[in-house]
Amino acid sequence: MDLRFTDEELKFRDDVRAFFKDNLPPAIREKMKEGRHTSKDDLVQWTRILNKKGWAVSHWPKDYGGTGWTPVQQYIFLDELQQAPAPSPLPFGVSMVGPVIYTFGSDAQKKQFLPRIANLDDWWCQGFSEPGAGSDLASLKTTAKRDGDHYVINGQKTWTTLAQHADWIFLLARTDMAAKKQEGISFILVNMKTPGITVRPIVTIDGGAEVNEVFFDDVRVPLENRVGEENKGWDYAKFLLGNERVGIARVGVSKERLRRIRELASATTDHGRPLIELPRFREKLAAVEVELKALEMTQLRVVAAEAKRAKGKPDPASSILKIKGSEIQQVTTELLMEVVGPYALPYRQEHEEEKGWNEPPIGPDWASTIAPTYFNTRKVSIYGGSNEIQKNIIAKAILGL
Amino acid sequence: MDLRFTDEELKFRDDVRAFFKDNLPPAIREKMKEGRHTSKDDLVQWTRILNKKGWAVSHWPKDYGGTGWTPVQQYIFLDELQQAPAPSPLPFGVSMVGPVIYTFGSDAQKKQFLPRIANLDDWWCQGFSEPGAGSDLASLKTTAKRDGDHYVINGQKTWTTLAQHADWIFLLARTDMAAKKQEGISFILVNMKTPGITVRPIVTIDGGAEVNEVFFDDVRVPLENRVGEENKGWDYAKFLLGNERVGIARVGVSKERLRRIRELASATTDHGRPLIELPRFREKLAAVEVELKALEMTQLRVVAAEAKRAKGKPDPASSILKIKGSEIQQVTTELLMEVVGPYALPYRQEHEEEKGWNEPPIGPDWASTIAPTYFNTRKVSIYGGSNEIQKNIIAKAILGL
Amino acid sequence: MDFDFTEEQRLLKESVDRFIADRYEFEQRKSFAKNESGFAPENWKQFADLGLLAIPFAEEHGGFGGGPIETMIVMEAFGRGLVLEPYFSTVVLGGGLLRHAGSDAHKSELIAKIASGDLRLAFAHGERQSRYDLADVETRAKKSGANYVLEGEKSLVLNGDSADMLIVSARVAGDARDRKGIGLFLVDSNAKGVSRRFYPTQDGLRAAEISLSGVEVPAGRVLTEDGLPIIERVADEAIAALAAEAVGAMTEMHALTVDYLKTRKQFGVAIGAFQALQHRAVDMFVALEQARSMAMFATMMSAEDDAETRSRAISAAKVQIGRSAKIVGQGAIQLHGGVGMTMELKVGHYFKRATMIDVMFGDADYHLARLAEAGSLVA
Amino acid sequence: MDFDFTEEQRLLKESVDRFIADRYEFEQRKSFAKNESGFAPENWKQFADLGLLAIPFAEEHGGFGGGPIETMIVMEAFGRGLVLEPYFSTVVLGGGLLRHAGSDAHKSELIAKIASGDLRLAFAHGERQSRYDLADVETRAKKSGANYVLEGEKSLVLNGDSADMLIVSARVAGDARDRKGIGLFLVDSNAKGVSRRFYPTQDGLRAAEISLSGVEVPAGRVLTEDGLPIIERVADEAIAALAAEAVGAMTEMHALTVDYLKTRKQFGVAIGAFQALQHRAVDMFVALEQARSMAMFATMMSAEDDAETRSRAISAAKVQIGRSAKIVGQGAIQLHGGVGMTMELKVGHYFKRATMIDVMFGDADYHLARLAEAGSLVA
Repeated sequence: MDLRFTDEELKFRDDVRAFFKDNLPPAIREKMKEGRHTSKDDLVQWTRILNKKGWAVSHWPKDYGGTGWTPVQQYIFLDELQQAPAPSPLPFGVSMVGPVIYTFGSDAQKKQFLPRIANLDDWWCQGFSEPGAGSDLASLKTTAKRDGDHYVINGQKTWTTLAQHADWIFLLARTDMAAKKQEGISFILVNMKTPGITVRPIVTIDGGAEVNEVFFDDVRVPLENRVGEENKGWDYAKFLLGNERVGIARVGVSKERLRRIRELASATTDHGRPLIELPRFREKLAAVEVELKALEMTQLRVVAAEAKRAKGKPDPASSILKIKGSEIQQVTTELLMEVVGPYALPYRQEHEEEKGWNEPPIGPDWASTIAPTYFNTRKVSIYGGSNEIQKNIIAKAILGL
Repeated sequence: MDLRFTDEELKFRDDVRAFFKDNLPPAIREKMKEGRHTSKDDLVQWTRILNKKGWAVSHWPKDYGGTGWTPVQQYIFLDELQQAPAPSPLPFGVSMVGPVIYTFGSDAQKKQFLPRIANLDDWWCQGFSEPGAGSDLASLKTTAKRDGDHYVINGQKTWTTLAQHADWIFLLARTDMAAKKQEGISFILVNMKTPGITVRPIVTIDGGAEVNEVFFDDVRVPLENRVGEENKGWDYAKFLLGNERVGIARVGVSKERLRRIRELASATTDHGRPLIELPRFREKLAAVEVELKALEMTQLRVVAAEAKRAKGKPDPASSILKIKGSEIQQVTTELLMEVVGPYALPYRQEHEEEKGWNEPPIGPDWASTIAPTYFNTRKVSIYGGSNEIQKNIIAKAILGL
Repeated sequence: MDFDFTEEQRLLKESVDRFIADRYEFEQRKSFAKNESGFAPENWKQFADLGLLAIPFAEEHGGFGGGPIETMIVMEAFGRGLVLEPYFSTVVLGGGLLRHAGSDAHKSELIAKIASGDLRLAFAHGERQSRYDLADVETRAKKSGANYVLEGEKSLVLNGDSADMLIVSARVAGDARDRKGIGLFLVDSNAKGVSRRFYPTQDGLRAAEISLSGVEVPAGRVLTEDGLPIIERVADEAIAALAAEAVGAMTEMHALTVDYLKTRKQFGVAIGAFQALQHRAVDMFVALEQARSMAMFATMMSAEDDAETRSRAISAAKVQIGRSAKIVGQGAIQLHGGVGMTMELKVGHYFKRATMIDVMFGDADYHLARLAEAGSLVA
Repeated sequence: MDFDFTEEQRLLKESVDRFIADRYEFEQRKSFAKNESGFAPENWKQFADLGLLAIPFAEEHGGFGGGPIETMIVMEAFGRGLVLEPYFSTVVLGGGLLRHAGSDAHKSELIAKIASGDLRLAFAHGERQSRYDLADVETRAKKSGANYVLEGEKSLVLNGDSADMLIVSARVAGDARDRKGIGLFLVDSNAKGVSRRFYPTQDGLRAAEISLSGVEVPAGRVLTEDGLPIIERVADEAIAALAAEAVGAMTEMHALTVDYLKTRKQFGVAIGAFQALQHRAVDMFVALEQARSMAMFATMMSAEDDAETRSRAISAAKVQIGRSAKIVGQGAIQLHGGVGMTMELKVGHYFKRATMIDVMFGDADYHLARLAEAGSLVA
């Protein structure tokens, strides 16, 4: 047992860090630091930089463009990426549909889609959630009825993140209406330009419109766009959700956030004294750092255990990462609220700047994203299996209750 | 609406406070302050002082020795009593069996028992809980079978507080073995000197032995010791438990405790500086004071509402008092642990002093009760309906879930 | 001790509650928010008709003669309705300063206009550097003959956009953070030298950055030359009012959540059947009732003359309100799940408002520190 | 990075685990506790036979050549067994001081005796006024020819009753709380001028108050004349060891609780069917795993030579252990209900031990303050 990084791992970390330092475009880094949304162009640009280096789909099998890194190296890569802070490659392609395609897809699908995912030539979005389903994903109602060599899809998906930019959507639809809940579902790839698809943005409490409803009205999709067998889609979905755990704790994001809090609290004064000098504030910060350090160690334990597990079987311990990771992310946004104080109040429309709006900010120039970040971060304990669901998983799968 | 005490109420408070100041024996006050257990003699002595003044059973109807005070006066009395700090009259007589007897008992029972309760001539204990029943009180197994003009009682009670001093026990026993769970139970008064009763102390984690198991082995009790109707005991028990709410929040106890924490933290130094001067410590204390002030206001709201409610119907809002009251009591014991620091360690056998043990204390002379108080106070979120049960009550009775 | 409302208070409550029920449905509110000003002038008129704008003023000046309890009744209802109109700025803040600092002449002139709905006020006090420190005023008021001339920048002036008149704090003496020498001045919003930049706030209300450059104030428009004790008193009254508003918002968030738990089905049952969710709803309820108690306490203590006692009590209330708002607000969003994150449900709007109330006049942490320094609440 | 034990570590773990399983059932432990000394001398013999008493010492001195990981393995198992024998005092504290401060001569003489079970040590350091400040030593060591003479009072000396030899800290120079001038001295427990008062601690262990009056220490019994850095280092190692012990205790508390939830029936079902109780058990589990991670972190960092880096890491671990112990311990008692409050179940004993570990070498609040002052953990 030696919990330190080996010399090789340290060298790897330095290389990764240096690459990010030299290659992450400063404008993107700035947006990430300030908690502003990156644009589609930003992500495309950055993904292509990574892809050129061979790092855009680092965790994929080597045959499909992966790196062959050890789990520890994957962890270091992600941690450094988040701390850079750089945007993560679009998960819907890289972490979700990509692995489904290379594991269950046809050769034609692999050939058509995988390289375009790695280079973000195709922007993917996820069509799982439906109104009224929530954590009970399998209660979905969207149907795909055969009509000759096509499926005809009808229904509605929701919480579809960044669908407004999407070229493709992968979705679950019922292909056997008579079957029981989890049976009779198929996994289908749909070109977003197909007639009959409507995307409607959902405005969230942070003022953003990152998520959407997607409506399907007699949308015709060739049968060959189904992945794997008909009516086996639930298995592929479970596989996909099991893969979603990578980086779920977002330790690097929280590290970067804590550094930023320290920086902003040094620049903010309370009765003439920098906030960072108040013992109570420092102790709150220290308390979060302790939780985060513990989480990082826990994550490394899960990573180490993962190396020994059967592939594709998610470790229920990763539910701990989701619970603690989201709690820590949320508490860091509360600390930011404490730092910004009354300047949480002014509301600045997203992208005002990009629309040519160039009046000076109200209060400190970093203030306008703080309250939206606090509001937006409430979602991290809801999506990807709410924390209540995670606790159910631990209770059942680990504690046997 | 005027949330201040009226001049009459203030006058009443001053009178009560003055009485306690002048009449509470200093040795008893000292024990209370230090969190030591009072003896049987202490409580008898103090109850008789109160009874002489007419205050031992203040909330009883005037006919049976009560005072006729308003709910606000009752609240003030209790608050001052707890802050004196003085022992509360033994609840098993005064708050539990007393009201059952004057409400449902026979004239003979009233005559025999009520005055002796008020003067603590009879020490009562409570025989409700049984091993394995816990919050599911009605699953009790003790039986009382008729044999001529007697019941013959067999079974076991547990968590019987201060049974070691008791002259009488009131208990629930099954008189109809065929009836359903809550039916077929009777409420019976049993003289503790009756042959067949065995009391066995249970040592708790604080080192104390306040609670006991009580075994009944063919214990013969005259039929006239049953209160009210046969097989209606569950109704009387519910009535009794509803009355148990008086002072459940123990606001006065926590006020007194907070004062003591402040006092001890002023006398304790950390790196040469009084603990009370550390901002983080002061803030923790202030945070508890805020919760306590809010609880006091909430309690007064419940008291005011109670004056308008039908008697004997417990207000489900009193579950808030139980939850918050116990949380605050527990957190004050954690603050005491922080104050005492390493001197929490030494263990001093209860009553060593009274046994003639007169070596000097280890560390500060107030230190030895702190850890036991912390351990012992874990019980307040368990007994009298655990906090989980209280939340179930609120969810059902108030929120309608 | 008496928790009952007087007959008059009961009638006031009924009339405000009816207004909220009839005029402030979520869809109606959306249409008010679309106005340039961010609220509905016709509602303001209605406030005047209902007598709400006259509440805290003495009858001799055309007021209703109400006190903190009446304000609490109105603000609690407004919290439930998420009212957009600048009542708080005009009546609670502006009205408070006028009551405590104004001369009879000021009152005679201005209160009638406020009551009739013809005058809206805003309190231009905060500055870029001041954070929550009420004494941190750098804006200067220099004597120039009989007049004062104001020079400086005011920030985060609530409803500074729609106010007809500003009450501006400025130093007649001393340096930033000195307790002495802060004057209060009545300034027309359109006066020469006043420039305003308007913007919306996170909770859908409005505020302004205000620049004062050579603004002349005649002697008759000076409320006081030593205003900090009055500012502190009005801030305490304002916190009590905000506490009531927060309780209104929390009450609705809690009710909406319990309702959602009863109607939303998952895995074939109403999600309110899950004990973990029930208990979280109970935690919210307990936090709400503790907040309600402290809002009442703040209401009662805001009339206390002893500044130290009053400020301790008010700080305690602000701590409780802030903490409860987190428990109730975060719980409401979590129990609603994804839909709670959208602007389509009212619950998120309440959450945002309750969050913004925390950062007004000092957040929970700020007041906890203030309370910790001030000594004990336990008498 | 490698979380696997070496083959030797695995064997060590097996042998300690077997000892705990075979020799430390709750009933057996009760019988050990009834001894005058509060533990079983035959277990101490067994520790010697198993090589546990030799673990951290270099092989050249007859040790096992183990490091912090081996200590962690033993202490974690001892935490699960609630071991009564004074291993921590003798091997971790005493052994640590000897390793870092002892001359070759000291080591040659003493380590063999420790390893064979013939010498037990205690660290007489704390004093009435010192609380958690390791530099707060008032006991004096005065030169008298070639000897030192010790004068002072030591308090809360863990296992000071059963130790054959004490390692005493005393000032050769400076005033209370000076960092310089704290010497470390080897003193026989029965030496002239040493008087000891024994007492049990809350967790069923033993400690002593020790009075030193004209105690002569020959030059050969001086470990160092500037011992604070070593004391701090050993305290850090001790905290890492206690963290492992606490994790052992928490592991058992959690397991007992989950087991209780599965077997205890109420309202006709196992209480583990209630979601609110399930989720609380999950909260305990999460806290336990976070503590386990930080105990590993502390183990790793306790070997760090840079004192600042080491002490930051150790403080962080102590904070996490203390907080987790509260969540796990209080949860365990609550979920057991009344029976958890009795000495009849093992769970309450674990709770008390975990609570006492928090007040040893600085509680969670103390270390949080220390960490907050020291700067950031996030590199």
